[in-house]
Amino acid sequence: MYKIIAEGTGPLFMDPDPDAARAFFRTKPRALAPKVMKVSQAVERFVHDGEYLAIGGFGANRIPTAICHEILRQNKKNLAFAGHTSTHDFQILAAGEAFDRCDIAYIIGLEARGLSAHARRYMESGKVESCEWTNYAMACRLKAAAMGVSFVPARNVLGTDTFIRSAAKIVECPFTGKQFVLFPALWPDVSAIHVHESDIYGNCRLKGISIADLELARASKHLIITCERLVHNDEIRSDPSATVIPYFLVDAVCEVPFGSYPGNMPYEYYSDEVHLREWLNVEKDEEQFREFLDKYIYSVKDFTQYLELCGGIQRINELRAQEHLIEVE
Amino acid sequence: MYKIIAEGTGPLFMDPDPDAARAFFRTKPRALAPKVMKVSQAVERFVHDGEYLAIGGFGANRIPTAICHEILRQNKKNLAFAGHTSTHDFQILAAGEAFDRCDIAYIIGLEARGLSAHARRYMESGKVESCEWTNYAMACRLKAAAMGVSFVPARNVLGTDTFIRSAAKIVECPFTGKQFVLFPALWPDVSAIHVHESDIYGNCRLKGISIADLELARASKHLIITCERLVHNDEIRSDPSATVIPYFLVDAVCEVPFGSYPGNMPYEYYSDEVHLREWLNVEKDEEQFREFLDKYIYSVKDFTQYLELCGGIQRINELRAQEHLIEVE
Amino acid sequence: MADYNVMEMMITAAARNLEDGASVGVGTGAPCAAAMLAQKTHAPNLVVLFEAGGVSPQLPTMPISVGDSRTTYKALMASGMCEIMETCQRGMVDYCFLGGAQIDKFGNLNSTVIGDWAHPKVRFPGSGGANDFASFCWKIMVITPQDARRFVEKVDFITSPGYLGGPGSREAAGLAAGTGPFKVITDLAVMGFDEETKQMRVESLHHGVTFDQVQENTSFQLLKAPEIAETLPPTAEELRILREEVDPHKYIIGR
Amino acid sequence: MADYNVMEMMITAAARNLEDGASVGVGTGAPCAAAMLAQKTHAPNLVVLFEAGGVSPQLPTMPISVGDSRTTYKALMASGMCEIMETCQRGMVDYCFLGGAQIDKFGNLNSTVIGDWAHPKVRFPGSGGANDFASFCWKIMVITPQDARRFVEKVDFITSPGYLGGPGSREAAGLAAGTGPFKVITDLAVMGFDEETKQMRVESLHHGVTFDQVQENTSFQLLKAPEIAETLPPTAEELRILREEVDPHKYIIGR
Repeated sequence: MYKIIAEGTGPLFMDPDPDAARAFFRTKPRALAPKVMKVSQAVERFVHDGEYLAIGGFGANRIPTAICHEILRQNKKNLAFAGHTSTHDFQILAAGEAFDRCDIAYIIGLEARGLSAHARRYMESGKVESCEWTNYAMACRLKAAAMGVSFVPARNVLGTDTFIRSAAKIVECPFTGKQFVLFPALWPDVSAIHVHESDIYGNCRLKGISIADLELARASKHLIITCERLVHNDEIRSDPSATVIPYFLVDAVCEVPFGSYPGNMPYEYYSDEVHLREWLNVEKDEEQFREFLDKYIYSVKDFTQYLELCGGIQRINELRAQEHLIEVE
Repeated sequence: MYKIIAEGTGPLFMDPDPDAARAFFRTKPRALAPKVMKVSQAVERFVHDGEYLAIGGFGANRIPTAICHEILRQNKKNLAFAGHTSTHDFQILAAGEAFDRCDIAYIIGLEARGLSAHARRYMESGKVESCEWTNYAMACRLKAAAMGVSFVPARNVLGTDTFIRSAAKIVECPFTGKQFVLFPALWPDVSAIHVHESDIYGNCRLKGISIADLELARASKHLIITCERLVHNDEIRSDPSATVIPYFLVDAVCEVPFGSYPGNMPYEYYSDEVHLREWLNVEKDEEQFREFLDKYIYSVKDFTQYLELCGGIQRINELRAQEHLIEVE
Repeated sequence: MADYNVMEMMITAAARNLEDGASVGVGTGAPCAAAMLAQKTHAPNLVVLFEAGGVSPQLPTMPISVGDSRTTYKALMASGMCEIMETCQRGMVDYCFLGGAQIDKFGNLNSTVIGDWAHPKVRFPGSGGANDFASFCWKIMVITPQDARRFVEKVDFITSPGYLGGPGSREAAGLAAGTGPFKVITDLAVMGFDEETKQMRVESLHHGVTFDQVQENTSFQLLKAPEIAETLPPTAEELRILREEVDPHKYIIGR
Repeated sequence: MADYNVMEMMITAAARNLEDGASVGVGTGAPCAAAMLAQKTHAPNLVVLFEAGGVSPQLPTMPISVGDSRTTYKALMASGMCEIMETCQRGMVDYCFLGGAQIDKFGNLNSTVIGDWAHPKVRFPGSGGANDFASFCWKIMVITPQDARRFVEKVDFITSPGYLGGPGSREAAGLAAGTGPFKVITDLAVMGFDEETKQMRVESLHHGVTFDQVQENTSFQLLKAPEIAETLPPTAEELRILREEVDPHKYIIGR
């Protein structure tokens, strides 16, 4: 009656045991303590070679670009990565060859903009062990972890090669006799999410779509927040309904204005399509791409300097106008 | 390896088959159409004898009191009821003996206020078939339905009589070999939820805790919304991040200011402890209780008249002051 | 007859399949243009959902990403990925639009790899939300150029399920009852699926196109609908709306 | 020694078990008062969660309901039931407070029925969130009056799990490793659980109470801790805070 019907053949990069996760979360501090630090400190302290990393946002929207750059600068290696609706963040991390294992839902592409030549080369190089999922499958894996259980059932991937190359399992439902796929919980070692507002403790607000970030925040063992702006704790307490990530999930808070650049930040600034196009173009030539990375990431001190290189306040102002559909002469 | 370890002995009042639910949802209208109607019309059209009913809110907080009263006035019978964090709403429906099947998580009591004598008599009378759950178990059942799957796993009820008297099943996790309880999906035929604001189509906002109402809204086949106030659709579109229930889940929108009275409505008015105490006191004597119900519900035309009986605007103003912690001389 | 290009033909043909009051999960590009055109013509009550969370925006311009801020401009709700996908999984979403590097006669789609999965000739982005939409929504629509390397006998990798191995396969695999591919709209024709065999069949040919031409650009044997019509070309009014309101910058139709 | 009543003693004893920086799921009444007292004395960083969704409010008065608006007054987050219960299920919540009509030597709690479930002598509210908290939180605390009808050999119905049948039972049933009853605080004593047998044992007696008195009010054999201390009575400062700041209207301590 209740049996395993099929098992995916893909590798499971993380242990889906909720008791192992609980043992970690038992020790995670709950006290309301200030966590503001520099991006470089956050990456130093919470991103370690060999660990499993996930990045919030969707595509190039509301992504913690500064964290991705810093991971390259600090030359982090052998990470496992959640390639979940991952576009520009994936492109950056692939540029640094920071990961060697990848859960794939959507990678390489930048949606309507085209494919990243370098990310594709890297994924075709044989250097990366991978496992196939879907966007919702990865969201389910994070949801299971956020719930504190080892799996969540769904009705996708059934009958496809996506299932065969996943690490999911198909079982018969004991209530209906129907087949469901079970997605194993994923507790990333560390994640980074960019939000609109946070207080110094990590109580966060965001506007617009939340994508899978609320699940991700709850699933992650360590969580780095970058925010457009810090707000006072009194402001958070004045409207607790607006808090979407509570501080006790958060390990580091970094104020990074325009931190989703060159991606889009809803209600703040639109994506810089010119700069993103430059990435895609320059990737076609490996030598040129190395120079480009050196100029924009490796030789750069911090995110502010990167913004200056990309046109500084004037460019940001143009993107702010674009976001608000204002025609500037 | 993967087996059913134990099965609860309780009755399952609703079919947990997601294809049956999908067949219904396929036919549910999606067009943006006005749905404003009177409470009496909403109950006439969407609450039918014998169906499964759920009520939003928690305890006496943010409950759609007007719908509960109207169910009594229209003498609805043989309902099945989701006794999920149900206090004053349960008390009202038990007063009308409107249900004869009950999924129990929390019933009879009014939290710190004490127990409802009549609701207890009714539940001890043998007239109600019941099944035991917990608050989170019921939330999981609604979550499974909201997800469109037939079950959700959890780690509660294990080892207890609560499990034995439930309709849940315990299985071995195919990933970890550990035991999990699976809670079957619950798609109520009809639910009523009270919110702060809705537009005429049913796009809803609320402030303060959401309890299990977001899951309930998505799980319900039919959904009646009562709201403190109608707002224009332009207002909804001006801040889409604030919408928590989209219109296509909603069948009826009833504007009922002070609609959670005598319960608490966060940011609006506090609970009327005097009136709730009167309910608890008068229930001790069955004859007195009949007169009380006749006075406050059966002889009353609508919710506005009920509010007048309870002290009208002056009483409401007192409760508004209490909510905002303002001492009025 | 008005002058129009193949992209305009494809978008128009897609739009006409979206009836008023239906719901559709869309991506960027042609599907989004089709949904917008439908809303501005016969289907003002078409409900548009974006997988990243946007519900019923009043799109001011074409989004570049299915998660960019255009997808929630004056929207009714800005939610999340689970919200959208679970709305689909519950059976509330009628249509979705998909694409892919390969499609077979059962409408199975490949957007993962060309060649062997473990040692791919070409690596593509993977499912994204495609498998999810293809599994959950009632009717799958595909807009794609028609050529023999794309329309193949067997896809190298089934990323997203069509009718899998044929009649009954979706149900046997556990996919929701009554779902599956509905229309495939190309630069040459509109194809549907034979009810008995679940195989792709030509239902209408665009102006000036012959069945043999379509077959030449397809590596499997195409079936024929009982009657093969000429695809109705875009009307002048449809073209005006498409060019002036839906895609004034010609991001999609200009190609 | 300050003058105080048993409720003040119980609340104070409970508060002292909540260390700074811990998290606790509380209900209305004494547990809430204990958490507030702890915050205002030795545990300013105690994280208070209410099952209906409130996180870390600055409680202006005692809530009447665990979901009323006091539970989110100047709170850090107003969330929902799944948010709170899943925070517990993930292992982020250290303590919870429970009550019940019956408790046995293993700390199993009954808040469902007295008598046979199918034909109850008395029907109670049921689990509510009690079973959830008891399953998910690391340490269960119980505040309850001690009498022989309440402290029974075998509860009529296990609503919420204590150590079930004894050592290893929770783990065998699939409950999270390392969880279980921690303290039972009554009007007479503070009890813990023997590590070997998982049975209730007296750890401290309130001023003027003997072990025999506690045993007389208990229907099962109580164990004794290696050393039984006298429960430290409330200090003058604790009483002042409790009476002036935590419960000035004496809703809880006045009874």
